[in-house]
Amino acid sequence: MKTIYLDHAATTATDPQVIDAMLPYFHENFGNPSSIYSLSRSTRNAIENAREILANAIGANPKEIVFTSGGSESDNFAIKGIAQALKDKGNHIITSQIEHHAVLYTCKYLEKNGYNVTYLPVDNNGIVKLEKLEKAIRPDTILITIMHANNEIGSIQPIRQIGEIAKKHGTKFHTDAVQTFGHIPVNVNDLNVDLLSVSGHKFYGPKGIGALYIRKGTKLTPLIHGGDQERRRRASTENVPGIVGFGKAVELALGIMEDEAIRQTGMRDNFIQTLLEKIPDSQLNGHPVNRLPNNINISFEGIEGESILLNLDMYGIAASTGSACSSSSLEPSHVLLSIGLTHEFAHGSVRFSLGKHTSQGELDQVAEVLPGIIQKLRAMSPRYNK
Amino acid sequence: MKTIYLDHAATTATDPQVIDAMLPYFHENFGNPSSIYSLSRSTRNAIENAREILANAIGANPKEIVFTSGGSESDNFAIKGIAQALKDKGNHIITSQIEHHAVLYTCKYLEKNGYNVTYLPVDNNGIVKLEKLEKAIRPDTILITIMHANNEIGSIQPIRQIGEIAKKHGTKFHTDAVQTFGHIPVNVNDLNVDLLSVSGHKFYGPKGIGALYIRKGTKLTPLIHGGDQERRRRASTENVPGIVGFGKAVELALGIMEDEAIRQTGMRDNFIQTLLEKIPDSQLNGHPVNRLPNNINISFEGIEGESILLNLDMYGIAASTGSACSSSSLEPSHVLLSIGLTHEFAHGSVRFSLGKHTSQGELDQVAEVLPGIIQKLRAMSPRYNK
Amino acid sequence: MEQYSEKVMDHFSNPRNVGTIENPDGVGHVGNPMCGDVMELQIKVKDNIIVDAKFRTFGCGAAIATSSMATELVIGKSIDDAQKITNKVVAEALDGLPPVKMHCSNLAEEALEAAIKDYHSKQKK
Amino acid sequence: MEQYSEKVMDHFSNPRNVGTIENPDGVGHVGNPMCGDVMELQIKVKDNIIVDAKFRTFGCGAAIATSSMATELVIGKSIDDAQKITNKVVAEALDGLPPVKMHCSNLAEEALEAAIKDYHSKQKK
Ligand SMILES: Cc1ncc(COP(=O)(O)O)c(C=O)c1O
Ligand SMILES: Cc1ncc(COP(=O)(O)O)c(C=O)c1O
Repeated sequence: MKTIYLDHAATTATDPQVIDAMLPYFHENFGNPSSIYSLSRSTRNAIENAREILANAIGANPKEIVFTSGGSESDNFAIKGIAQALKDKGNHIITSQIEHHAVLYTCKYLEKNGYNVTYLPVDNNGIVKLEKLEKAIRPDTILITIMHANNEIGSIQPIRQIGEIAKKHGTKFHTDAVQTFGHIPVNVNDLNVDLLSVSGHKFYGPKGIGALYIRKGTKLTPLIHGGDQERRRRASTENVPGIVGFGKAVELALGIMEDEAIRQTGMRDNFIQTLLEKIPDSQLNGHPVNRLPNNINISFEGIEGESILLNLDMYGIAASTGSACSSSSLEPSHVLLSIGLTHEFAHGSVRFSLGKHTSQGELDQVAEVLPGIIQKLRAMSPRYNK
Repeated sequence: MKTIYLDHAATTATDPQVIDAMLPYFHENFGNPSSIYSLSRSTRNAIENAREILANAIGANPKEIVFTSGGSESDNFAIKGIAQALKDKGNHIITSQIEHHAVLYTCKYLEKNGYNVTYLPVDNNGIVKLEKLEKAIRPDTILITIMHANNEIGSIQPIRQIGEIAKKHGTKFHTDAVQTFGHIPVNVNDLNVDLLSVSGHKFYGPKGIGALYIRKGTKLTPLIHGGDQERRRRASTENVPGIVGFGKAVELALGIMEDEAIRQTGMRDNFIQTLLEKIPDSQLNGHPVNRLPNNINISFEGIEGESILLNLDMYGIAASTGSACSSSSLEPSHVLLSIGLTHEFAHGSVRFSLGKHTSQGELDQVAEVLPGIIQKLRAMSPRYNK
Repeated sequence: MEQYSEKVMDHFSNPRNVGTIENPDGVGHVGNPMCGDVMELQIKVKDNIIVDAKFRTFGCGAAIATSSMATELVIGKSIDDAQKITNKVVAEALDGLPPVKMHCSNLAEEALEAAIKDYHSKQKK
Repeated sequence: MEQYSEKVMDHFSNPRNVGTIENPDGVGHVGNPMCGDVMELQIKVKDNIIVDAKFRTFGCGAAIATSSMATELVIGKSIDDAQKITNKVVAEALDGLPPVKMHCSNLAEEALEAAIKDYHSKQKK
């Protein structure tokens, strides 16, 4: 049975072209980029080439890019780095209630260490309200961190406007663009951000590699101290194959981005309509229009998400309930609760996220089997008696 | 011209067998290990298999292993993690003056944040004195961090005895085993350590992957907050190919370790003797016997290390002056100064580090060309007038 | 998450004794949609022996599988013996549960307890 | 570290004018082994023109290359013109230096200054 993979928001398969680009940097060109001998020239150049590709892609200068081990490190680095560097200026941070755990738990950690954090509520579509944000800014606010698009419900935030507000108040602004970069346009100047996190494995790059954009002039304390790598902002021998693969993945993603966004948006809206029509007592979560082209998140009354996933898995369909990393948690998704769902509805949500290889035929198959699964589970649920 | 690579302490080429082991986890088995569907079973199992390999190798339980992005992250995680977790118990840390920058600069950072750090001196062979260590322990000492073997001069510390002292005083003990693991025996129980850092690319594994051993019952605050990965101790989608490659590299390293240690020690001592005989006014740095099998560090009076390296490079010989990551720094190596070298002698040091493919013939070639290089540079040096 | 055992997956995908009983002798309704787990267990008792049991469950794979297994375990048992069925017994009968899912087996034990209690209270009337 | 230019590598591997001059008219000795850079520059002057220059340097690749280039630049120049040779001029003549090595070009400028000063002071005697 061929898998129908609809969990691209959790991770993507590394593109074969990306693997090909990486391969020479494991064994042939393996020199430590910091070394002085000629052997290391190729690795050093390869890193700088990847840095330039990313910089060009987001409208930055290569010097403003630091490679990290992934989206989580980038988020931790940005938030803890600003908190530490600007602690004499203030100790207040603003974020939203629907951030990824890499942001949320970093903020909770800082709260235990003398920082104050405002967790902005969102509306029913999962969008931060600009007036509330502006009201929350205080003289001691040192950082605003609001994600570009949400990983569970796909809602896209008005980052550009938030950035304008941040600028007006002289506050640093970080956005977690892990779900958007490579899928929709991301330009640090259009978005008015000072810091921006990305992660390779979300757009067919390798796992374990990410980057943080740090606008020139932004003081940031390192998260990983040590050697002089990355202009002294992130120590450790560089993951050369990972960085090269990241660069290649950026190149490939930008090449198809526009077309894919259109194609996936079409399939997405069609799929949503089909499911809502075929399955009673179901609802779409997240913004109907300002949402990631590949994100579909639907709640089904009276049943629980994991049991839907397990049933889908028997048909070879891979989907998720909210964020993959919290699938071992018992709490329903904080994102779904924040947009006003009851606990029960929040427990009954499934996320389908499309990718560049997703075909209409695959979605048709899912639309074929899902209603039966929902019906079967509802038949054995004491919470669904219609 | 074939390169004679004598900088294995900086990094090693990923073994082709390691690459082969990794390859299936980029594209075929790419599922997010945290996901619930069957697609992810193979990645989850692969990670746990690698974890078990490392645990067995160091006498630990797999639950005590956390994968990281490298040696630097492991060091930062261990030291900052203990500092944060035990801050109510005390704020004093003991380390040595010859630690890797990943430890040293992490300690300097903590000093700026209310912690007290004792930097123990070492003797002329680069060995920490146990009496000094024991005297330095205070009621508020929460951590001792002493490296297993030094990356520049190869001196091996009496870790087992330091661990006994730490135990006696109820102090947590971390060791940076980045240079030893895979090269000489490393067992967490023999060494009496609570925390131990390793890095994949130092023993023919991939770059960008490492691990931290955390003894059961050791409270440690995460460095990277976020998702539930690694039993909530290190967030981020796992670098599956990296982890798999790490496991394979451990397997391969252990298989040849004993034989290689003997072979390299023989070549090392022979090479040292030859160089000291052939080149006047040169001296060995580091302990003559308790040193890494692959480490040769020699100072040449009256000339500067980088100019030696550049000359060696013209013959296709790759070596380093001290730690690779500080080659862009102007300061001479803190390690060489700590063992009592003058600035001038410290500037004139070269490290040759052998590997599993290093042959006697290669070393003979180096011994052939090096005296001429030294002579040429001394002839143009105002600091050498013999 | 750790893998579910084959037995869990079997009971999850082909749950035994799903549904309701007409005029049940005991009903247990436990759990809480807040936590994502609700279980309803109905039993039919004859001569102190549980002759039939049916369940309905809102919950994850483990919750559904333990519900199904619990009904299999109780059918044919005396009320006294049924009361000895703990969450551990149910989990073991399923060849174990992933650590994060162990709490789900409580649901079955609690539902059984509640159903027997309900049965006793109805008998007294 | 950034790569050295081809010119730097050329002057490093084939340094021009290495050595000392018998009875030099001016000697500059600058730098400090603490920093890893020491340079000695000797000049021979005839009719206010630098007719010969020789150097010895303890230092990195950039230090040696800038020393070599500096001697090439001064030979044939008048003392006045030689004084106009700044560190920037030397670095540019080498097609630039990596940022972390820019300080090495100061060495050559300073040595030149010191040698000319020494020459002037000797003239006064
Ligand atoms: C002793 C020691 N500790 C830590 C590190 C850092 O390891 P990595 O470069 O993998 O972060 C190194 C090597 O660079 C090392 O030699
Ligand atoms: C919005 C968002 N931020 C951060 C992350 C963390 O990225 P990574 O798993 O690469 O650390 C993810 C995905 O896991 C994400 O979706």
